[in-house]
Amino acid sequence: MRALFTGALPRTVLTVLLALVMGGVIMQVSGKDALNAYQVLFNSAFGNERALANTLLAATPLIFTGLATLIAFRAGIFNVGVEGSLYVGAFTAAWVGFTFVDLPGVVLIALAFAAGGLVGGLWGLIPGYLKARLRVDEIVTTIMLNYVAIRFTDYLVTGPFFVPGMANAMSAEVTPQAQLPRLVERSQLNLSLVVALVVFLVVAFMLRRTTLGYEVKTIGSNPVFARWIGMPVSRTIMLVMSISGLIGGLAGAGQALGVNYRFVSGFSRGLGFDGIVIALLGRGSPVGVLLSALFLGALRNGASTMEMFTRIPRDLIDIVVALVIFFTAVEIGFNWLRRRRPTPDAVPPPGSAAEPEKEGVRGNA
Amino acid sequence: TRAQDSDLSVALIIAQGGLGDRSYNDSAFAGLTLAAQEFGVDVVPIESSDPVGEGEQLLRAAAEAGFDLVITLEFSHFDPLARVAPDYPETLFSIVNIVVEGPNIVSIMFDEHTGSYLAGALSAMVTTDAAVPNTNEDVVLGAIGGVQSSGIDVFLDGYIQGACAINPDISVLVAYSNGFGDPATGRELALAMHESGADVVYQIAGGTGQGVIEAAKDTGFWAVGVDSDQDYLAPGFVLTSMLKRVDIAVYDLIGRLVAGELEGGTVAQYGLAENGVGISDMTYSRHVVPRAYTDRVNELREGIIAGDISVIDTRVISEEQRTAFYSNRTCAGIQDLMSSMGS
Amino acid sequence: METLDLIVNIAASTLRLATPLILAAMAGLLSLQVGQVNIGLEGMMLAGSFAVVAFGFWLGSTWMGVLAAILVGVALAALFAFVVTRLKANLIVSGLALNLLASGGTAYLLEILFNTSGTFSPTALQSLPNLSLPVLSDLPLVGRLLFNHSPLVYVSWLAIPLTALFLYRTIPGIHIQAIGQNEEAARSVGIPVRRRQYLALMIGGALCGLAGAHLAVGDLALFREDMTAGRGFIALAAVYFAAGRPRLSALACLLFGLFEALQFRLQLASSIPPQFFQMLPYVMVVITLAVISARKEWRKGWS
Amino acid sequence: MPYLELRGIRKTYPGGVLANDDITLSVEQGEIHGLVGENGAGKSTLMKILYGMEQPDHGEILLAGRSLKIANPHAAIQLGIGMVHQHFQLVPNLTVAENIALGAEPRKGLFADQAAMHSRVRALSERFGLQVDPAARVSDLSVGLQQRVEILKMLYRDARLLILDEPSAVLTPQEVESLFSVLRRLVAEGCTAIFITHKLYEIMSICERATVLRRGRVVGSVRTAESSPAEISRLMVGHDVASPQRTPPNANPRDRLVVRALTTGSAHRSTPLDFTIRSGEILGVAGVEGNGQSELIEALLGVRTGVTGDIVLDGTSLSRLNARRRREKGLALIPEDRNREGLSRPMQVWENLASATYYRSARASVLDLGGLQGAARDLIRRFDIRVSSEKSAVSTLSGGNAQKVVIARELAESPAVLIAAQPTRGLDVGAAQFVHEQLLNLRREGVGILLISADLDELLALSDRLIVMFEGRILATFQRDAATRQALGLAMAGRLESEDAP
Ligand SMILES: Nc1ncnc2c1ncn2[C@@H]1O[C@H](COP(=O)(O)OP(=O)(O)OP(=O)(O)O)[C@@H](O)[C@H]1O
Ligand SMILES: Nc1ncnc2c1ncn2[C@@H]1O[C@H](COP(=O)(O)OP(=O)(O)OP(=O)(O)O)[C@@H](O)[C@H]1O
Ligand SMILES: [Mg+2]
Ligand SMILES: [Mg+2]
Repeated sequence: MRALFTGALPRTVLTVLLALVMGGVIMQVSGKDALNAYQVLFNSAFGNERALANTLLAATPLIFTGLATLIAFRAGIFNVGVEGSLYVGAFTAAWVGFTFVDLPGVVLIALAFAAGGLVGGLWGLIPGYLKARLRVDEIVTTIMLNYVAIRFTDYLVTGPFFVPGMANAMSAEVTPQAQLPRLVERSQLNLSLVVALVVFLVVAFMLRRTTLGYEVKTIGSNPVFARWIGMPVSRTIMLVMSISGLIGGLAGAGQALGVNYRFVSGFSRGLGFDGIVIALLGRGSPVGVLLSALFLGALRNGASTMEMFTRIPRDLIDIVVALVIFFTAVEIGFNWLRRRRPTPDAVPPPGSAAEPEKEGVRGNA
Repeated sequence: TRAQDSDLSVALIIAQGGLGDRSYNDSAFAGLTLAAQEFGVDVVPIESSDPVGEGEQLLRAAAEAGFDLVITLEFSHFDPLARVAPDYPETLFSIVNIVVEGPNIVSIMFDEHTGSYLAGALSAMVTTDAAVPNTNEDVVLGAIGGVQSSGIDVFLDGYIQGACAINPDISVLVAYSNGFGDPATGRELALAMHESGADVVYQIAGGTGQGVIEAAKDTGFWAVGVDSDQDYLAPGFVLTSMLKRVDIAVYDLIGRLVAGELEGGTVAQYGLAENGVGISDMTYSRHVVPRAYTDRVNELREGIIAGDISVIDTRVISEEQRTAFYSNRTCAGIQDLMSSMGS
Repeated sequence: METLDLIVNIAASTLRLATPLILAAMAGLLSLQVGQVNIGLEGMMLAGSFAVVAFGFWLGSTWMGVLAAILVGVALAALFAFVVTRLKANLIVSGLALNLLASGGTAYLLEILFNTSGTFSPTALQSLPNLSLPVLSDLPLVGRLLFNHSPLVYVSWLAIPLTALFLYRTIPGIHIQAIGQNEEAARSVGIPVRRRQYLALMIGGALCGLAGAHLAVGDLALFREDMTAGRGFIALAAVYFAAGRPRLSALACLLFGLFEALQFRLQLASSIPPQFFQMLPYVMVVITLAVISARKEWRKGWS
Repeated sequence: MPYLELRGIRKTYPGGVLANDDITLSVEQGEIHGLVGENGAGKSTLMKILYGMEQPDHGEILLAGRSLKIANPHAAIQLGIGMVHQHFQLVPNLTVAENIALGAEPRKGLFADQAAMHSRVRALSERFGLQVDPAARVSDLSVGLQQRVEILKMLYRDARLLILDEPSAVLTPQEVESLFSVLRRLVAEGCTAIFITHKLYEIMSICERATVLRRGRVVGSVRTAESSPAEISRLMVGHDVASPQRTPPNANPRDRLVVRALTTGSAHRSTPLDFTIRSGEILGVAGVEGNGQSELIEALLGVRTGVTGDIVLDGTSLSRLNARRRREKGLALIPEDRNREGLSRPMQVWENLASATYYRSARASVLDLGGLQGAARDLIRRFDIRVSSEKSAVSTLSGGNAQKVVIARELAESPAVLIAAQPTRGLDVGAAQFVHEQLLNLRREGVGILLISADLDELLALSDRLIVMFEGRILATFQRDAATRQALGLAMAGRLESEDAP
């Protein structure tokens, strides 16, 4: 899976170029100057220090959610619920940030991240428990719980934590010392990038070198075997879902403390779902996740400035982005997730895998 | 539309919901285009897929692109604006729906509650009048908000106040569609209200509101439009529209910019008096609504302008008052609220 | 009488709300059964919604629009099938990309074809006329409940047994099951695997087209950006909920519609914060699922 | 002129494995032709080529004298070639009839003609004495019945040339016998068969001729009448294969595993199980698959809920412990289905070898990679596992070598009690002999062994005592010398010969 460095990288680059060309053609036929458009896109993504900073800014939450999704994938769990953890995490962090206003910044920030991660983790534990103990398919529960998280946080800021005079539902502002320090002048790029990178290192190490990582890999590749050999399968599944949720929660905390300085109802435009794309584009390797997060971040950041200077409508950029993802999807025609499906009679839970080989291919990224 | 007579340039940052909401954003954009033609200024609408998250980036990018005036329609930009504006003293900024302090910031406020009050009053008058088509004997109105937030509630509460002013026994059903982009849900919600007796339904729900109006059209009751004149969307089924003339505000703003009179650190208040809010001309419903009603609405309008009638802006009530009122969002509740304000 | 009335209203509302879900769920379960889970339902529906409005407007006939929606759905499904079966693209990413493509694409076409954005509701365009049968539709309650819906509602009812029949009784259907459960086995008896996968996915595309069409012109007559509002995912959840069985999937969709219909009315009836009612459908799904599985678990021991 | 002729077949898999190397063999009309060879010798590959599932790099196939290009299974079926795959190719949720007719369903309009399907299947199973309920779901069938379905699948397509890839590996003696009688009947009706097996007596009893493969080449072709198992196995492995030597049983044995009133909460009305395994004793468990053996294994290992009764190992009760603790107490297991329960095929060999003990050497839950890989290299050497490196994936190992990985792991920590379930299933004679030696060594060292096998010869050769499981209970117990193939066979079928019943 270190594929990105061995031969696969050039291929990836090639397909991305192909996609960009396709997008260019579309722009041309609809009478836009594609070349110029891409120029702007590139410049506003990498052109100068601040452009780069903004790209990193856009990439930061994606790194989190990508890793959160990845670690679940590794255990053969398809966690669509990172979005939900992101919301509850964001609110919790914001709550800490505007409640314990007397604490010194360092403590407060640490506390806010911790709290956000904790609550995100607990949120992830719900589907984790249901899957591990009751074998409830996590795809359904996580999709459902996302909606719940979004509605519930919305309730919190329109009810108990209502702030008068706000046209949109949002929490109070987090106290200044809880607002994450910025890394670059006049860019919102902030400390949460560092946190993201730390999480990246931890996850990478965890997966490669620790007993947990080893158990995750085994369960992901053959849950039946894992239990027969004496691994704590249920516990690991719950643990993994919690960690996944925890990372999602950290992502939310980062956005709340570093970008919006509050919890804004419905603030995430599917950052959690981007995590799925990224984990897959990253071929299930942490490094891959890092790279694809940067890639998507650059695309997003570039796009938002692009539409400002080339009169190219946002939607067209969405199309281009979609094309890139599409082509990359084609290029990464590896099948460990294509196999993930319930045998049409009973959704195969971990431990009762009907087809270990297939189950095996699933998690083995 | 680069024009010789002015080399000023204006950026308009579009709010959530985006262009095509046929209300808030579109209305502002109309004002922008008009201004572009009239004054020959260079105008650029800026849409973002994530206006909330990218707030600061958008503002900075716009400022650095050298626009003379940067107007943001996105409410949540008040935080970033306060941070960004000082870095660009040469640029004028303007934000709608909230006051942001700053020497180079012009805030634009609307009295949505007074406009909605008039709509509520009119609705209350027709709902019991058998002479008016598509009404029933029930003393029930409906109001649908896109999401629950005081920005939306100020419309709903103004509407309720107007209705109660006409008929203290009236009940106004309130619901939230939870999103601005889902007409199908809007339709079902409106139907549910109609089933429980509401024959006039006020929608403050953007694209979701489209469904409300459609429901009114094919089930035969009245919808009330919002922000821009939506009467034409279903002639004969939209009683009126509560106009929030963002177009006028934007147009004025640019006008004053061109005239060199635009002062930072000011607040432009748009109420009934300024025709910043009000109700539509009822092009398609005028002939079926008794003259007396529209006259009464005009009296109320005068009364509010004169200050004889006070309409509560629920954005600025205290925490206790709010909790009290929202646990009992009825005419009685309004009464209590009023008395608590009075004291 | 009052309560009976209410019940009928809720039931009717449930049926309307469930219709697009059911159609999409049938599509979803076909893709699941053939082993090519389709996350792109949402996108296909949205494309259908756009197509029905655009073509209905151009051709001056809503029914022609519906036809177009079906074709567009099928075309997208064919593209999806090509990408995932022939090019061996990753299922999930392709699905998500398809959704993005549909979302951006429809919005963009709205821009360049009708130079409007957000909503497109040409006055010329009529929504599909509700069924009205001489006597039946005028029956007091039953009429309102059963004989007064938009045509595609009935299509969705039809789709359920037809899907079951197709899947369990027809030869292609049996092959589709075989491929989904043991592709190798299907190959080894010379079943044209890829052709069957195309078939399943393209039927799904047609159903999604219908689902989208119903959203746009079933009761309304307009297209709104992203008007599918996540229904594709709800449908998919229903399919997983039912482990790919047609009738159970439909039931799940109806349940969801019911909770939705209830939450609308509960909002009007009480001063409890609306979000709680809005959560209701999703929470109920999770709880139901948990209970079902719990009972299953007690019955059989682990192995 | 031979009925089937393969000339100079060569096949290299992507990844460079030379699976078939210039293979030439001929099969006469109406013959049952044996194909034998070590794991990974290339048997399945050759048959997959014949069945159009793989394409040869070169070489030609002549059927009844005509040179053919077999592009895919469909073409093969058209030519009257049928194949029973080593790994069954069935669709669990379809009925028996649907599986048999799959791809060739009688149609009635748009629909599959279920009635016709069922009657044809019934007719077939009547004709060849392959009783099976057409309406049953395949997922509910025992392995033996599943194989019947596979055979019926061929017959349904009126195959004239039948390929059977290790069909007997999973069958009980009775089932093997009925399989053979079916084959004989088919041949009598003019069919021709190619029969792959690792069991030489089967070759001797049913095949006229046998071709032996080694490392992808033909190393000999013999007339069974004029040959002997010894000769064939010599050809297969390249050297003589001595049959394992049993030492006399332990003089003063102690109880190692005591099982009391064990119920597994299985589908069977589970009657409590009681048995004891003493040190240096191999307790054989005979029985048709699906008579409670799997449940017993799961119960002993502790991966099953709803288990009651007591399991005592060397005086300590395991009943309350989870699988890991039980293993730590000295319980070891060679599972029935190595690919499902014994290995993680995508993972590397060293990872599979370490899977039982990885956590012990971990410091602060950080794996001791160096140590684990070193240990793996030792085991690979000790158990002579044929693999390029400890880092290669188990999925690329032949069954025999895969099994060695399991055994190496389970024996690494000298166990107190070993559960060996189908330990030589699908293994070639060489590999099987290796396993048998390992078991006997353990026995010598005083380990208590529970040997669960469908292979009676294996049971008879190794066991000190035998129990027969039938419908979840222990139907009979035999002392080594009292046990005969026939008596066991009857007991497995649920019938007790009143006289020598214990
Ligand atoms: N799909 C494949 N890809 C790569 N190598 C393969 C593949 N299938 C088989 N091989 C290799 O080809 C060789 C021959 O495999 P084959 O299946 O023919 O052996 P076999 O004689 O059937 O062994 P067994 O008795 O275990 O079934 C083995 O080394 C195996 O690893
Ligand atoms: N994709 C593959 N790559 C490498 N080797 C393979 C592949 N597929 C199968 N093999 C090997 O081919 C050989 C025969 O494969 P097959 O599935 O016929 O038998 P098996 O079950 O693996 O071994 P056995 O039948 O002896 O238990 C095995 O060694 C198997 O590991
Ligand atoms: Mg009325
Ligand atoms: Mg083989």
